[in-house]
Amino acid sequence: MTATADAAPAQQTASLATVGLTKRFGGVTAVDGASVTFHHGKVNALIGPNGSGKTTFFNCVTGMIKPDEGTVSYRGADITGKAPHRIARAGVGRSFQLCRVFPRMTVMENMLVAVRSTSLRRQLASARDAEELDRARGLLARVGIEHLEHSLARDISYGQQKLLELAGVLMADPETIMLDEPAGGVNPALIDRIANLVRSLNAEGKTFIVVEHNMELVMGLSDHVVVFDRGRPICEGTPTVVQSDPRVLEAYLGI
Amino acid sequence: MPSASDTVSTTDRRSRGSVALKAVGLLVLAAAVLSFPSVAANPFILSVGVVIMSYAVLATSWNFVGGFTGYISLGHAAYSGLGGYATGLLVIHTGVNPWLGMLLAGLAVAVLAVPIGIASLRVRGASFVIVSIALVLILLLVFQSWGSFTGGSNGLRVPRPFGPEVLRPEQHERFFYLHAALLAVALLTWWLIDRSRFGMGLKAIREDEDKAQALGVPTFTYKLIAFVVSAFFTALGGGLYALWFGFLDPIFQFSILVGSYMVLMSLLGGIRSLFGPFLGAVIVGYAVEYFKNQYGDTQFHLVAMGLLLGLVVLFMPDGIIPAATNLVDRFRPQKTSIREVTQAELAEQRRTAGPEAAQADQQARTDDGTDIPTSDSTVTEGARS
Amino acid sequence: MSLLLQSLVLGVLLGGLYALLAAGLTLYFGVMRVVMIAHSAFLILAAYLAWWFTSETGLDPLLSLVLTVPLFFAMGVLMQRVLISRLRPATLTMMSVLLTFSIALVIEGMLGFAFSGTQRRIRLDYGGANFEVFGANVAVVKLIAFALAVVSLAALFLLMKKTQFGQALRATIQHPEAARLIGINTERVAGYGFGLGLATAAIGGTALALDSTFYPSLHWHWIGPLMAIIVVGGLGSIPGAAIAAMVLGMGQALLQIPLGTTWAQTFFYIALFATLMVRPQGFFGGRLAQRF
Amino acid sequence: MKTPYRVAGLALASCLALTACMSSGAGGDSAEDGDGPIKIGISLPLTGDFSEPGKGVQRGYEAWADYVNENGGLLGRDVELTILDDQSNADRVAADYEKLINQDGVDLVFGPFSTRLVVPAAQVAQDYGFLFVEPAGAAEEVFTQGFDNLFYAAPAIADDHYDYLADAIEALPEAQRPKTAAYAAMDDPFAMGTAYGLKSRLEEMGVETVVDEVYPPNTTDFGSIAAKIADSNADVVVGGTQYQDAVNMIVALQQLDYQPKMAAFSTAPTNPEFPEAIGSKTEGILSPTGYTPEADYPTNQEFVEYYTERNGTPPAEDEANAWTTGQVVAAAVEAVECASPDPECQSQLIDWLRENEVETVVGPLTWDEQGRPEGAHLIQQYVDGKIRIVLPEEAAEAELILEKPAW
Repeated sequence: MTATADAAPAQQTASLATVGLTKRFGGVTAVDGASVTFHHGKVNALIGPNGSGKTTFFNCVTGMIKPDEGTVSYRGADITGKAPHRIARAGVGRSFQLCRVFPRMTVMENMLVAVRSTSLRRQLASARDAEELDRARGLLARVGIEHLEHSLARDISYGQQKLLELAGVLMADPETIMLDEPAGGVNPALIDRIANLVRSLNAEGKTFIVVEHNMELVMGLSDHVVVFDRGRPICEGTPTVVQSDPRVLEAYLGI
Repeated sequence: MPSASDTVSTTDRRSRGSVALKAVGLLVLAAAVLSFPSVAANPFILSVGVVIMSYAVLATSWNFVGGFTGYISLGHAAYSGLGGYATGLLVIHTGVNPWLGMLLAGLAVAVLAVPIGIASLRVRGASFVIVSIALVLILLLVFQSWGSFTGGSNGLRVPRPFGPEVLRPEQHERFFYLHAALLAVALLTWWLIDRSRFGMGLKAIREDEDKAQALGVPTFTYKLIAFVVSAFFTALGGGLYALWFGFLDPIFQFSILVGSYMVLMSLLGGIRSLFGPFLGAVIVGYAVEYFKNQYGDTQFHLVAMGLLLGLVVLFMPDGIIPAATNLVDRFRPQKTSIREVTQAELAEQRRTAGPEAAQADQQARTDDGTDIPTSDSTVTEGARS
Repeated sequence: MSLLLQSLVLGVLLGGLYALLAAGLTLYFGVMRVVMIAHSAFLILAAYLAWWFTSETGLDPLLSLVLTVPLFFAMGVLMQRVLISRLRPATLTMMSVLLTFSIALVIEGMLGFAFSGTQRRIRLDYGGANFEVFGANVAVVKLIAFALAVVSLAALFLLMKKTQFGQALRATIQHPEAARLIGINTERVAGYGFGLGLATAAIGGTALALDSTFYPSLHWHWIGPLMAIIVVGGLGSIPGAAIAAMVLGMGQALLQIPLGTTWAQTFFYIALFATLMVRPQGFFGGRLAQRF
Repeated sequence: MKTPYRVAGLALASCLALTACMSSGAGGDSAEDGDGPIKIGISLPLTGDFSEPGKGVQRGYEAWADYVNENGGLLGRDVELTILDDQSNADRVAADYEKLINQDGVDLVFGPFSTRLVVPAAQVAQDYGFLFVEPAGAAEEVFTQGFDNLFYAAPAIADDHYDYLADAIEALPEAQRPKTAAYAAMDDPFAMGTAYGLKSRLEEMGVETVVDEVYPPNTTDFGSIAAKIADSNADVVVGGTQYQDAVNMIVALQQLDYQPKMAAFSTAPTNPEFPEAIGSKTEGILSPTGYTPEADYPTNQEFVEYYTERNGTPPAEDEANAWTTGQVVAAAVEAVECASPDPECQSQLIDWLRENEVETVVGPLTWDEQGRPEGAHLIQQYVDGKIRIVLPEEAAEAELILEKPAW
């Protein structure tokens, strides 16, 4: 991974960071005092066995769920408990586990949902202005589904929906993109394609935080890996460091 | 489908053709509506026309919230009733010009809709429906009991906006055009929202609220605005009806059945279509008259309405217009088909777009086969790793 | 003072009936995320069946429960299987409202068709019977209705707490996906949950028929207060619904003294609005309301 | 969204065509009348909340039409009723009269049932210049709306229903008069009118009002209202009731062991099912009525005989009011010798009724400027298990019981 030269100093600064984040559901503590820092300008990965609280953590960070304790900050600003759309407009885009698109809207309409500015005039103007359409077509072309522009999102294949979701997130022009299991349920060829997209976007300065199960993908893609178990990080570092950590093996193999 | 080389111009050609088509369609529709009073055989038919236009206004107004956001309100009679009463009371107590009174009433109801919207839209789904029904019931109680102000169960006579020299058939005709004008304004507003970014956000809320919010859509604010706009137009519709009908009785104004008619009409015509509620209003309004003629003095109309609503919900939740559109499209050359772009064209396109995309193209074709259910049904974690 | 006591007694008796009916309504929501508008229409249907049973056989209306409870249970299971489960999950909450609304209309229309719009009342020999407790009169019929409600609620509670089916039901209410993962057939549980809900409507309707008149369109006046109760109690929470029902029922009875009947009825709706403004997840209930 | 315009347009066009067809058959053929039947248009609540009394009115109208036709018709022509169902809905009732007048081309209209429906219906009739005689809009509010075509075909408006009872109480020595009274009335113009009419009379006499409750028409639980009345222990209880609310209230009062000295309820006690419904504890209950089959007005006996033979049961108040409506309109028609929608004819009918007295089954009727009848209701009471007329004395079948036995 080569970041652009001028982004180099920023690589050491925090992107999203949590301190003591905790979320309980009834008697179950899904996230248990997690303090995690993701690095700006890098591809960060969050891994962990099933039920280790990754998705809950993810949802707390993006504002979908209100954490019970702890703080979340983005680029130094506190965003704990803020509404998802505020976090989104602060520059954090996200995809969903199992991929969510707007099924009865066309691919192009899916692209036009993202809100970059809430100025009244902009909101009341036509959604289909030329500039916006061009941007959308450019992004669709980049993920390789521009030929589906007029199809309903529910009519395209699952893989294409995944690509559409990513392109839709990019429409908001986020500086940080959180992907929840981008490789889940798709074939190996598409995984490669998504990996390539992540790499090239990262090269343009986008920060990534990827929750993933697919070890191969994670190890090949990430600069920084955080391993989750029982609702908290147990280890972090470069892929090589993490791979050789005994705690990780224990957590994964249940020894 | 635009080919790779002239995307912009083909799109233009397509839209120009469709604009012309739409313009003709719109003119025909407008002509049909405007000529109705002269076609109507007698004042009764004309009065049925007024009622249907009133239904159309109410259903279209309902559709600002129901169609855009997918939040089903069973209690929109609350806003039409409030609009009617507010208009009547303003005219009676302040002597204000009736048309101004109607507008003021609409604004007042819109203001009132803000706290109601906040209470009912803060939580998703079920609470909204519950509040919508509760609101009708509470307003019925209040307007019935507060006799000194609202006329209570005696009802409220609303003075006529036109003098006694304007005979009843003439009144019907004027109110038919007034309703048509209000409908046109509501439709225009709906259309403007539909094409705006705001509208895109609302439709995204209807499809997947979490996802919309994650893309930066301020969902609560958007829903609230749509709701207030809807209440405003519904109140205007109620006010106009009150001025025409001239008598308000709380039992019939704040009736859940009236609200459910709005839902049935919109749903039947198609809540995602501009003219869906209008079409639904025409069909239901006509059917109501027909059933009453045929099955006169039985409770059959309730059963019929219940069955119709149930069937629409189960088998045609998108309504007639989308269903008909699909049918029409099927008999047409498949101009919007995905397949029309040849592989050669695509490859060409990709080459110009860069090596990364070309590579992606290969995979796009391979993964066309992967067909994982895309509904919100839950695939559990076990499938991976 | 005696008026206060009398109103309190009436409020408790009324609250018990509300509790039973609201328990059913909140149960549907729990297992299916369905707002069952037709609940009170079934209530009136049960009342009519009890009346019809009594006028045909001359037997006590309470005996009609032997027939109506299993019948309603079966109807509930059938309704869930045949109708509700057809709806797309994404739009389930909204579309189920419309579907159950249409069922309510059909029931109302059919009742009007079969029994006309005339108000009916079961005439009981013990209809006016009463006894005195600490200066307050307790009507025998109201006490019977209350006892029915208490017994049914207790049975429901035991079923939920002690049986395997009850555990499956609770698991489905709390976390349907997790319940599926541990091997619970949530579809079937939801069907039975629906059946149970309708069975409470059968009991509630019979209890209602003991001491008041009913007519086909009466259900509209029940559904409002019942929905207010389940929101205040927290959607999906049966104990919450029961407690809220008691509190609101007694509140209504007491408020009637200074405010009169009409304004006292608005109490339910004011409680509903206040709950949604202050604590949308309800006062006694779970976290379900947050998301639905 | 490409085709909706055309779809909607097409649908609208086809509807227009259908409408045109629907309307072409009927309508507008009343101009050349003279020998055809006289068509009378009526809208009644045959379904919905008012369907029970609505059907009673329907039976009365139909019996009247049959009777007229069997006896030579009106102006030598048969009468033909067109009865539409308004579903107890105010919007519908207006549409019905609109249809009757414009499309069905009726010559005359008769009124619907219930105050709630009379006002919107009367408006339509007034706008088309039709005479509007109605059998059931008794509330004072009906007559203050400025209608100049409206006549109520019954002896008295709601507020005056208890006049004879009030007179009787006033005639008592001071010491024997009741001291306190409790009122509970349904929130309905008619029901409230009756109770408040008596209330204002009693208050003038110095009877203290200790409870004054108004309940919504949908109320079925009367526990709390009964608790208030019982707690007040009022000497008199007055119910402004329709039917079932009276039954529910009486049972609730019995449940609380409240024993008033006098109990008066409107409408319900005159219903034949009433004693059955409250378990025969009816003794002493008072009720005003505008009609009794026993009355010896000239045409009444014939009405009762004809009706009983036709329907198997003697007529009740609703049937009688419908019949009375027919009699009133018929009298006007015979007098001015016209029956057509022509405004000239209709205004002659209206003018004639303003000036003249009509002999009916509920007694001779005259009206004031607003159409209020200027008579009074009889007072009935359950005496020895049967409902009897007790006031006024000249019509009494039994003696008024002043001290109501326990129920």
